[in-house]
Amino acid sequence: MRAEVISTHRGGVWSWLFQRITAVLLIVCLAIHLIFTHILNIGELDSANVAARLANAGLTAVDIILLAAGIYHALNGLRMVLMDYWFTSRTRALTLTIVLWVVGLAFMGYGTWALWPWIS
Amino acid sequence: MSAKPRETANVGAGLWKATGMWAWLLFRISGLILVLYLGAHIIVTSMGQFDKFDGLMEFFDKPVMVLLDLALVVAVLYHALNGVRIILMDFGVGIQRHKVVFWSAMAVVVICFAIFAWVAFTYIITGEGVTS
Amino acid sequence: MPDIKFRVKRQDPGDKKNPEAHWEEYIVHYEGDNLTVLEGLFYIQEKYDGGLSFRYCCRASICGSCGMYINGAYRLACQTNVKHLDTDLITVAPMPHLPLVKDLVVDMDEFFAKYEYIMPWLIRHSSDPEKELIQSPKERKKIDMPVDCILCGCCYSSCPSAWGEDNYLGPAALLKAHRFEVDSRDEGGKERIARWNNERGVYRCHTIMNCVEACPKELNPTEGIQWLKRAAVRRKLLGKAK
Amino acid sequence: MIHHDVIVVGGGLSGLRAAIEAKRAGVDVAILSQVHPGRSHSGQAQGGINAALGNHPDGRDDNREKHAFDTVKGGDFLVDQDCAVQMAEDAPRVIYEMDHWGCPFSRFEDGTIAQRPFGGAGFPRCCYGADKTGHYLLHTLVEQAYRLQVKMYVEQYVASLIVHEGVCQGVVAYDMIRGGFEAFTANAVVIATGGAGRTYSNTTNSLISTGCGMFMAYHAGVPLKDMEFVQFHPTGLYTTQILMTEGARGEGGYLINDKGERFMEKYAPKFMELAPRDITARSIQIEINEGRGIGGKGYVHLDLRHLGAEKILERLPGIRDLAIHFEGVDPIEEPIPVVPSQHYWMGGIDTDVNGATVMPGLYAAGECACVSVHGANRLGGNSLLETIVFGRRAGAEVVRYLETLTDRRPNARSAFAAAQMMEQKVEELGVREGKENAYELRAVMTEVMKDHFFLFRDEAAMREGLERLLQVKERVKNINLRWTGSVFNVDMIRTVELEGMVDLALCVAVGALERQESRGAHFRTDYNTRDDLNWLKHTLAYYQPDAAGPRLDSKPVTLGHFELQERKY
Ligand SMILES: Cc1cc2nc3c(=O)[nH]c(=O)nc-3n(C[C@H](O)[C@H](O)[C@H](O)COP(=O)(O)OP(=O)(O)OC[C@H]3O[C@@H](n4cnc5c(N)ncnc54)[C@H](O)[C@@H]3O)c2cc1C
Ligand code: HEM
Ligand code: SF4
Ligand code: F3S
Ligand code: FES
Repeated sequence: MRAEVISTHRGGVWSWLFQRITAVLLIVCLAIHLIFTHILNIGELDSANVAARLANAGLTAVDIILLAAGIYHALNGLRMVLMDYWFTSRTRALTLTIVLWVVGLAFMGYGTWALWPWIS
Repeated sequence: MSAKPRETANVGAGLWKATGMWAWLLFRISGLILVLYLGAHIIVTSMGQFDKFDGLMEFFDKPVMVLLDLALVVAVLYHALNGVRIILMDFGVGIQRHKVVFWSAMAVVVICFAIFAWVAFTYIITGEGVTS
Repeated sequence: MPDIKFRVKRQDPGDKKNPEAHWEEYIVHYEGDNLTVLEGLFYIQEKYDGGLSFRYCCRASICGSCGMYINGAYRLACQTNVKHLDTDLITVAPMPHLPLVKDLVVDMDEFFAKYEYIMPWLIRHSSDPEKELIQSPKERKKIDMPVDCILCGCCYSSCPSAWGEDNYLGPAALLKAHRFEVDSRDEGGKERIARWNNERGVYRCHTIMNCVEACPKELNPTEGIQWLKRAAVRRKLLGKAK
Repeated sequence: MIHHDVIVVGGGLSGLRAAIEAKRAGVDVAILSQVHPGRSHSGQAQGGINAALGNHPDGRDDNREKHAFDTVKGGDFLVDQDCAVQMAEDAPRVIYEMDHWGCPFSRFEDGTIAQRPFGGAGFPRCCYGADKTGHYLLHTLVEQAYRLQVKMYVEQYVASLIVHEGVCQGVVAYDMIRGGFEAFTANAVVIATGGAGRTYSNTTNSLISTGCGMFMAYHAGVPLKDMEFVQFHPTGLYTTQILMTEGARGEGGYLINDKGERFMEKYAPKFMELAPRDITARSIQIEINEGRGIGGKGYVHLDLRHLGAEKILERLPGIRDLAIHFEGVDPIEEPIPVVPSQHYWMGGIDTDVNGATVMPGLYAAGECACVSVHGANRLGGNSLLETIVFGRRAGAEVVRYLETLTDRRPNARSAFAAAQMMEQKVEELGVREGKENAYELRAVMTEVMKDHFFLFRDEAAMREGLERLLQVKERVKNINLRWTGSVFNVDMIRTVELEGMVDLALCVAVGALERQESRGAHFRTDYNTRDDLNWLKHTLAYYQPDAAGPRLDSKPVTLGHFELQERKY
């Protein structure tokens, strides 16, 4: 019976929960980010402008949270989608998860590195 | 017979006519678009490291790009508000009347989008931001 | 008295000569002002084609045999009065996205395998009292909705998460899990939770709501599934079983 | 060929309960059922199941003795009293067991199982789960069967018994999903295939209640008991005969005629609407026959409106749905048009109190069996009880029987031959030259039963009916099968069934003609009183392969617990 395939899967509550938590973080931080970066500064985005904004510690924190939450949410979301289609078995799902974690951490590092010169 | 013509069994909407189905499909698509965008966004932002940032920004300030930006805003808004609906349902809110909640969320999408569009078109037409 | 046209999707995969799906049309004649789709199918079987296969049993919308895709929606054939479809063309197809046996009969083996998999029975560890287990009306009310499920499979067929080669447990099985998890008499939290609290269980539900739309008993499997998700979180964070 | 120690035919309440009992004793048991067990006819039962639990405030004085007495009196004293006592005795225990297994009974405020008044009972003793009691009970047992890993062969239509030297050794079944006949051998077979309501055209029964088990046993030489006693329920929906449970009256519903009278006053002043079913059904029919049906038509009203929306929604939600979907009437706003309809088969395979038949290795339980706890008229809520009590007893008895066996190897040759015979039979049906149409004949038969063997019976009408049935039996031989495909051949099943159903109909007809008295559900206008001197006995019908009808015999009724008395309500 194919139903038995399911029995190899365990857990999932954390990824589900963090998807929600990051979503809530995202909606708050994204609103701030969009308003400050895009609405208020439309057409005037340049490095000076961004630097000025990021000099504000609060807004920097927002961007860092945004980065972390965004990456987690995006990649976990991607994982959820992919697990519906091909990554159904336990082994495939596990491989996918590991790969995505690596990609995620890499992006996180890269993104922080990218933000660094603005902040310092 | 005293029988009044009456709606019988639950005559659900059927597969491709159901609101929830489209809501989910669009949600999934918008999510994927956002994933791609996020990747691009991080890379673009990192250009600050290579002193290409301002050049890129000028490129993005072109009206065409602003229109594309608007499309992105739709995706974000849709995803965000439908996401809120989903989180509400996770708390057990609105499961009985998910369609009502969905359309309310869509109304918020439209309102937010109108604001964004106003800002954007002001810029496209006048070349200036609303705040400046 | 009135005539009505039935368009029925026919397919006999075992028929060497014509294994493909095709539509056939029949005129069904009836008297009085009531004809259910199931009666129409019997009429076709009796008058035109004895080879038409479909499931039936109670003809009173309680056994769950006759779930079909009628005029583009999930319905129980026995519960659907043609008069209420407001059309003179009735299209009848088997429930989509399930393996076909013949004509309107689909293979439900996997549906029941998944049902069995989530341990749909009351699990008890303490010894039973001499009399009944006390359950207040308030506690009983919590299972009002899920106990009415007739296992017709409409929701399972309608759920995109369960389509294809996916092993998603599906709304019906999860609703059953909910039915027992909320039952005040059940003590099986520990055993059962691993069955549904996983990536092929509740987390594969993306709250698409097709199941709610499809259920001919007007149940709400999503409500049960969401309850389970919350229960899992509660258990993880607070260590509380119920 | 597949072998199991015990094969249970039928996945209704009785079959499941028997299988569970045997399985719990460690026996290898398999269920064969025409539909998934969870779809069995039992799931349609609405009202409730009787047991003297004494949970109801008005029922504190209730006890098992009184339950047994009500049963015996309700059955017009044709009940085997020791069996009725046994059933009432077992009742509370099996109900508590169902509760421990998770059956979602409705509850009283104090958390005990809720009970409601039911027809013919002196106390409110009918345990219920809203108006879907059968559905809840059935699903509970299905769940237990899954838990115990009872092997279930689903969608296997059992067509005949394998009998070797007078001992039952298995069954032959048609695999509806894969096609073809297969022999299932066993050391014991329990038949639990339910009633034969579909021999009547106006029945509340499900479409598969065709009495397969009864005629299989009958054809194998086992006698059928008390077949002339067929219960007619007072309240089936006017157009579809879908049941409106007795619980609707138990909750306080009225029966109203065209003049707006609660006419039950005339017929059962004390019990009113809650008189036993035979009496209530006849009263309704008299009203209709005398022109007091609503608008002069053939139905009366079941009025629930005064109960109020809240009570209807809580206690009778299923009834409301059925009335809306199938009759277009919302009981909260309108009265429901109802007619008496065939409902229950009191007769059946003759068994003892443990489900054993005269044939070694063959057992029966549930509606297809006649232990005789219902006698001439079953009380509402007693048949669900019967299925569980006697299913359990049959399961236990089978285990005892297996222990007595020394040779456990069934005869393979007999089994093979039996399967081959079925195959040939169907093949022959397909190539037969006949021009009769199975559906037409079925319609004729069911109409005859409705017209001639319904609530009121008399010699002349029944003779005519019998004549017509014999004609049908003759014509059945010329049926040819129109579709011979192997997978899910409903056409074939319905054709094969018909032959047996005609035999059952003949048992009813012959038995009813023979019994010159009125007792319970069997009411003759030409002999309208009970005659204990000549007729306080069970009828037995034996199959005669060479004759059209059955050979009748009789058997005494077991008395000894309760005095005979006139039946007044
Ligand atoms: C509408 C309605 C309401 C009722 N309400 C009540 C009530 O409130 N209270 C009460 O006490 N009683 C009630 N009854 C009566 C009661 O439901 C039945 O008597 C009882 O359910 C019979 O159960 P069973 O197990 O004997 O058979 P069933 O439930 O009829 O089961 C028969 C089983 O046998 C199988 N089967 C049949 N033929 C074959 C074959 N040839 N091969 C393989 N399998 C076969 C079927 O698939 C099925 O699984 C009601 C009956 C009806 C019709
Ligand atoms: C703005 C606030 C956001 C909210 C409230 C939000 C909310 C959610 C929620 C609740 C889910 C889970 C859906 C489920 O479990 O079925 C989800 C999934 C997802 N999100 Fe977001 N999200 C937001 C922003 C984003 C962003 C910025 C991205 C991309 C970078 C993104 C990408 C995704 C993806 C790919 C999925 C998976 C979609 C699917 O399974 O169909 N989301 N989102
Ligand atoms: S939840 Fe509804 S649709 Fe799904 S199996 Fe149960 S009754 Fe059918
Ligand atoms: S359709 Fe499927 S995804 Fe969830 S809400 Fe229903 S189970
Ligand atoms: S035949 Fe039972 S639900 Fe339709």
